[in-house]
Amino acid sequence: MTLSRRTFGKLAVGAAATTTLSMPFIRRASAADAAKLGVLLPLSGPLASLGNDVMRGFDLAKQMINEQGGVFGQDVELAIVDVPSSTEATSQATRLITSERVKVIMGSYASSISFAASQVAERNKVVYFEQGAVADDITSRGFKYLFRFIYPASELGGGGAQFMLDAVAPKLGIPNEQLKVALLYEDSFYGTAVGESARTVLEKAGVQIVDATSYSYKTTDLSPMVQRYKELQPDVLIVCQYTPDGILFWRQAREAGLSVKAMIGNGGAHNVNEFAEAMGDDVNGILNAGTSVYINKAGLEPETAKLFDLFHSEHEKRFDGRKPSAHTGMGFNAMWTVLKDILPAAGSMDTQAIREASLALDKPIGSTIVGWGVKFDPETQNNTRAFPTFDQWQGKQIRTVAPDPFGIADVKAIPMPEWGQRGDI
Amino acid sequence: MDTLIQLIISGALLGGVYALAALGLNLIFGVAKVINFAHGEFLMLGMYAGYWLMTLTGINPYYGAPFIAVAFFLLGAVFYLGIMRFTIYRPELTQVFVTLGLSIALQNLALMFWQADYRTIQTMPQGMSSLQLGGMHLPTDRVIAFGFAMVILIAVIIFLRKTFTGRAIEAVSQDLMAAQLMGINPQKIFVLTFGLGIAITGVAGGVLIPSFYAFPSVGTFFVLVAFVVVVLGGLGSVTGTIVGGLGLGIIETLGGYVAPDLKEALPFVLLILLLAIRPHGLLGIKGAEKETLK
Amino acid sequence: MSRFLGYFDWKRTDGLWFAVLLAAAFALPHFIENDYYINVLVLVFLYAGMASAWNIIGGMAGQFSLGHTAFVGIGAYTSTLLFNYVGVSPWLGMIAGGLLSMLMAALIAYPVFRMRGVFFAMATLAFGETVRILLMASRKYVDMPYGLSINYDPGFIRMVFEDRSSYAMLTGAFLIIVTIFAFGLSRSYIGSYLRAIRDSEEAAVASGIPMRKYKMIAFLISAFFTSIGGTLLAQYILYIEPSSVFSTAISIDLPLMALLGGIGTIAGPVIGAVIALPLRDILLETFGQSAPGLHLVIYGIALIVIVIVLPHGLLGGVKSIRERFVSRSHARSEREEPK
Amino acid sequence: MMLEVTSLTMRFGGLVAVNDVNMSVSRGEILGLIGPNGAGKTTLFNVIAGVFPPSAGTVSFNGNRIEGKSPDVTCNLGLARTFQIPQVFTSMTVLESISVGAFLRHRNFAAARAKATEVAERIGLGSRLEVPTSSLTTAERKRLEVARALTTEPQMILLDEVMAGLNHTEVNQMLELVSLLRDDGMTVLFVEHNLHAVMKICDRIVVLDHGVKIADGLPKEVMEDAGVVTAYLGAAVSSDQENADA
Repeated sequence: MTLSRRTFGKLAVGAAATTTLSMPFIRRASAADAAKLGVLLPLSGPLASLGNDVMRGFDLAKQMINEQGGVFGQDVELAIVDVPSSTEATSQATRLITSERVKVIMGSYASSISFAASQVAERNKVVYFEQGAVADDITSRGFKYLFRFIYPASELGGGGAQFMLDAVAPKLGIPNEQLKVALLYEDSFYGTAVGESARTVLEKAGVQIVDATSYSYKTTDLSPMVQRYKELQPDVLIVCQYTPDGILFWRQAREAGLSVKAMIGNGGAHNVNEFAEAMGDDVNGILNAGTSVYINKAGLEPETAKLFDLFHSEHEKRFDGRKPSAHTGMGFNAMWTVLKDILPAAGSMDTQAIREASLALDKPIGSTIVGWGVKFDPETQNNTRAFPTFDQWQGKQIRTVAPDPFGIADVKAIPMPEWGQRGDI
Repeated sequence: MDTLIQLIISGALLGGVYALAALGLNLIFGVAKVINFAHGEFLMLGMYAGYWLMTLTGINPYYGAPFIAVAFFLLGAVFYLGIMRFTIYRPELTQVFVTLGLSIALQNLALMFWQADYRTIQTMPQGMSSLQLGGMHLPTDRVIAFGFAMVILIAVIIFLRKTFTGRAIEAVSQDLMAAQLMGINPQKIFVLTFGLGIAITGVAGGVLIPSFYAFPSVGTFFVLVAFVVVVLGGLGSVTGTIVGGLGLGIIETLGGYVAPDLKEALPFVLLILLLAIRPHGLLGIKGAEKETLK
Repeated sequence: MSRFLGYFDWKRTDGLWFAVLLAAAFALPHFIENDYYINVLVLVFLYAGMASAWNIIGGMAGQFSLGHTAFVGIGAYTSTLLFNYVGVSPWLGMIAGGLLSMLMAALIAYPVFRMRGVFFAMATLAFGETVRILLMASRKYVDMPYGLSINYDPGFIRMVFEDRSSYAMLTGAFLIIVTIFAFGLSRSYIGSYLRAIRDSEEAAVASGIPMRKYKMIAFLISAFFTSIGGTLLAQYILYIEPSSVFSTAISIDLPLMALLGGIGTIAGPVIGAVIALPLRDILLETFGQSAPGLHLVIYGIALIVIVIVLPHGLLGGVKSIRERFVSRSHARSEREEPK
Repeated sequence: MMLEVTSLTMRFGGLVAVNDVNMSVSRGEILGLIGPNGAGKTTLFNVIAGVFPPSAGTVSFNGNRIEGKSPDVTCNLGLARTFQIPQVFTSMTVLESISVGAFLRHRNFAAARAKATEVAERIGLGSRLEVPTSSLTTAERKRLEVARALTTEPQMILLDEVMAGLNHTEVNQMLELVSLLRDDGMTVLFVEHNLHAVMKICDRIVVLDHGVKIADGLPKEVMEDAGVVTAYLGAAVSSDQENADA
């Protein structure tokens, strides 16, 4: 902090109250070129579950890199900030930049946090790597220092819908014009963005959209929606839900005996272990569009396949036997790529250099543990080699079914058997 | 027609959940005039209690309810003696922010101890998750929760009407000064009320976990609805809580069927409308809404 | 003019020191070069201003609203929508938002003013939630993205600034205007009326005060200024969405700040904001890295302790200490005086 | 007639608290409204003051119908009231508190304050102007009530048991205060339990029993009325200080 103290002294009386409280924030920047990265994630509050998943991925990557000697010959340091919502994001991004003096910020999983925080980074010419927020508009603002690893919502929702048309509908043997599809999504950023893009693809394909409904993920009851679908009898149900409402919905669907021929989730609840635990055997057969860390490693480059194994084993070792989730995988992937590829290529923590190194990065598909490659679009700075993968719960495990070469299983059990008879899938 | 009946049944069962979640709140609200913003967190703790009981000892929370009740009675007494005692004759704002502080602290303690994972248990064997009744589906866990709500309600009413202690609680809730003149020690009554209110809330959490999930901020999903139920039914009216809960559950389910997007707004719109027409709630004491709790 | 000035109580000059202090704080951003401190200052000014606005209905008139986020959200959304879709400058949008908030306040006033205390609080809480849900549901019919982001394109007309000290000036000016307004109000007969209503509605009405009218005046003024704060918040963060600007957290934070400083006083909400915001940041910085949630555990406990120890806020605490001191010295002097 | 009550009835559920009462007060008159506990005098008082609308009947003040009108409206018309249990503005000083009433006619701060000071002096609170109301004695609070009512510059004032809870000396002081009001030409309606006090000061007395008017006349006549004596003797033993009227 640099204050022109002489002038300041004149106003000391008036100002004292305000400043004394902020004094403890004073922090000296550490050695010039140590790789110190800011991390902005929702670690408490309603988004905490997946936020902490991402954090484990970041942490694991950092630990593994440091064990290999760090970056620029020094240990990597993370300045982690818990940002439960976008209101805190501006403040905390500013603090990371000015007080912690970070040149790179990694975030943030929630689109709203990403919107607010990346704007601060852009103003301060600090590089912001977004690992998991999907809102399309995040990268349509022409920002020069914002890079996104994950695919946007339109590709997730649209991809999921396309997958249904390509891989599921033929198995049902119903032509598109007669195929009845219902769309259900939670009404925050994630759900609406994904739901609306799925809708666009479905409309184009000419299927019958019998219902498109949103609801709040904080709800304690989804039985009216279940009842709606019992009435409308869609063939396929496409949903986009967070974990709590996902568990609630599928359990209530089971209780009410709602039977549809195929069910597709879009990330959120549908690729986390808690979902499988909550549903028991009945989780089997449910399809998911999203990212997976349970892909076929034969599709990965040899080097990456080794890292893939290491990621799984180290994760279980360091986090009490816990199996990694997709979000942990994405977090790991982003942090690993930044520390392993981008920063060494940049050679220093100079943001211009980091930016150029990022733009120059060219990793083919199959070179990261989630299957993606990395090549940032020079215009939008989105990762052009990220894509959703498609999974199905089989034997209470999530198994990738598409795209090639990452599938380890085939789509089974379409149309789905009744509830309670899905143990064998 | 079948759909309508099914919706009404689902709504009534949801109403049971709401009533159960709100009963303890109303008891404390009615007697000690404390708006407990940490109510949802006690419910959350009850859910975790049910969860751990099942995972660690294998005891189904339905059978374990008495243990939860005893433990949470003590927790409630500690809650009163350790914190709320200092706020009881204070302005309502003090109570709001003290309980709010507690809510923040408890939520994040749960986060520290148990992490942010969503935890669920299955109490019913495969295929028993719902009862079939003339073409209607009744989710077993919610039916049981509903049963708990009714039993607890009746027990509380009998306790308040028929026992000396219960009548003393009623007396304090209606007129603190008069009760004191009658030789009732309000401190003891408050400890008892908080114990009882929190015990009910704990049991509620315990029997709700089979049909929901436990995670640190799950309380926030329930607390606003619980407030709405209490105000709808009427401050200090135990029967009102059930009526309010059932009414809200059915209206919400029917409304949710017609316009899912507006489902979440229904409780609040209902609350504002009802208060505009009948400010004291459905079964509340007239004039209670004018009561400034200091 | 002189007739107008006659409405004010010129005898009581306390609060003047406070005005001086505020003016000094206003100059502060010029001397701080660290962006983060300016950021804290911006937020302190902004929240202090909104808490002061809340205080007009919540503190002065004693109507404990828990729904003020509705006005913050309406302000933020009105100006942002007007700017993004119609190109209206936020300077005008801010006023439009304020007027719309006043309209909403007037609409909700009839049902909610039938209640007091907890019931009023609950009804306003419900109001805040309802507005958010209605906004989200309306997206079905109106083509509007879930979140609105304001282009970072600095310019005075667009109310987007490159340097943060401009934001500090802006929010500082907002705080000063709200404070002056609240100060004037409290020193006029309206202020007396509001306090009378807060202390005893029966006696207030018996003194010829049309209670609804004055509650309404306070509510409308409060809604207007809170709404302006909403616009400023949007212009500062440059991104809004229903769950960020229509959040119960805001509804709770504003009264919390008023309470921490001293509810119903002019300086109280400002002092409260000066305590609460940096306290949270300090806790986050100190404990945020050790375990998720630890800083909030400490914050929650701190809140419990502070509120129990200082139920009337910092100002109330200072006052009671002073009173105890005065009454003791008073008692002493009485004893010493020969009768 | 300044105040005219015509066939006024007030029911609460099945209970008839006031039954078909006619009563009037003329300008400058001091009228006492008395009756044993439960006679309905507080109810009648509250209806006149506008706390709740009557079930039937009318109340007119200076020719304006005021039944069911909000108390602030009647106050504006020139009919002020006090409360049996003093309703003080706890966060204010005596002067501020009295000024609240003065603002009704004087929005100018200085003028309101001058008016308040003038009334306070007259009422005997002149030395207590800067004291917080919360530290006043019961007798002072009762005076404060009267002062606050008077600063609204009413033509008529309704006093609700201003003597209740006062000791002998304080009652006499209050009586002096009321005679002061009389000297000013103020019209007063007095609800009182303390018979002794009422006899001394009132021009005329109305007696209620079980919601019905049983006597109306000069203090002397009323005291000798057989009905009044039985009504009072029947109840007087058990209740001297309690004011728990319906």
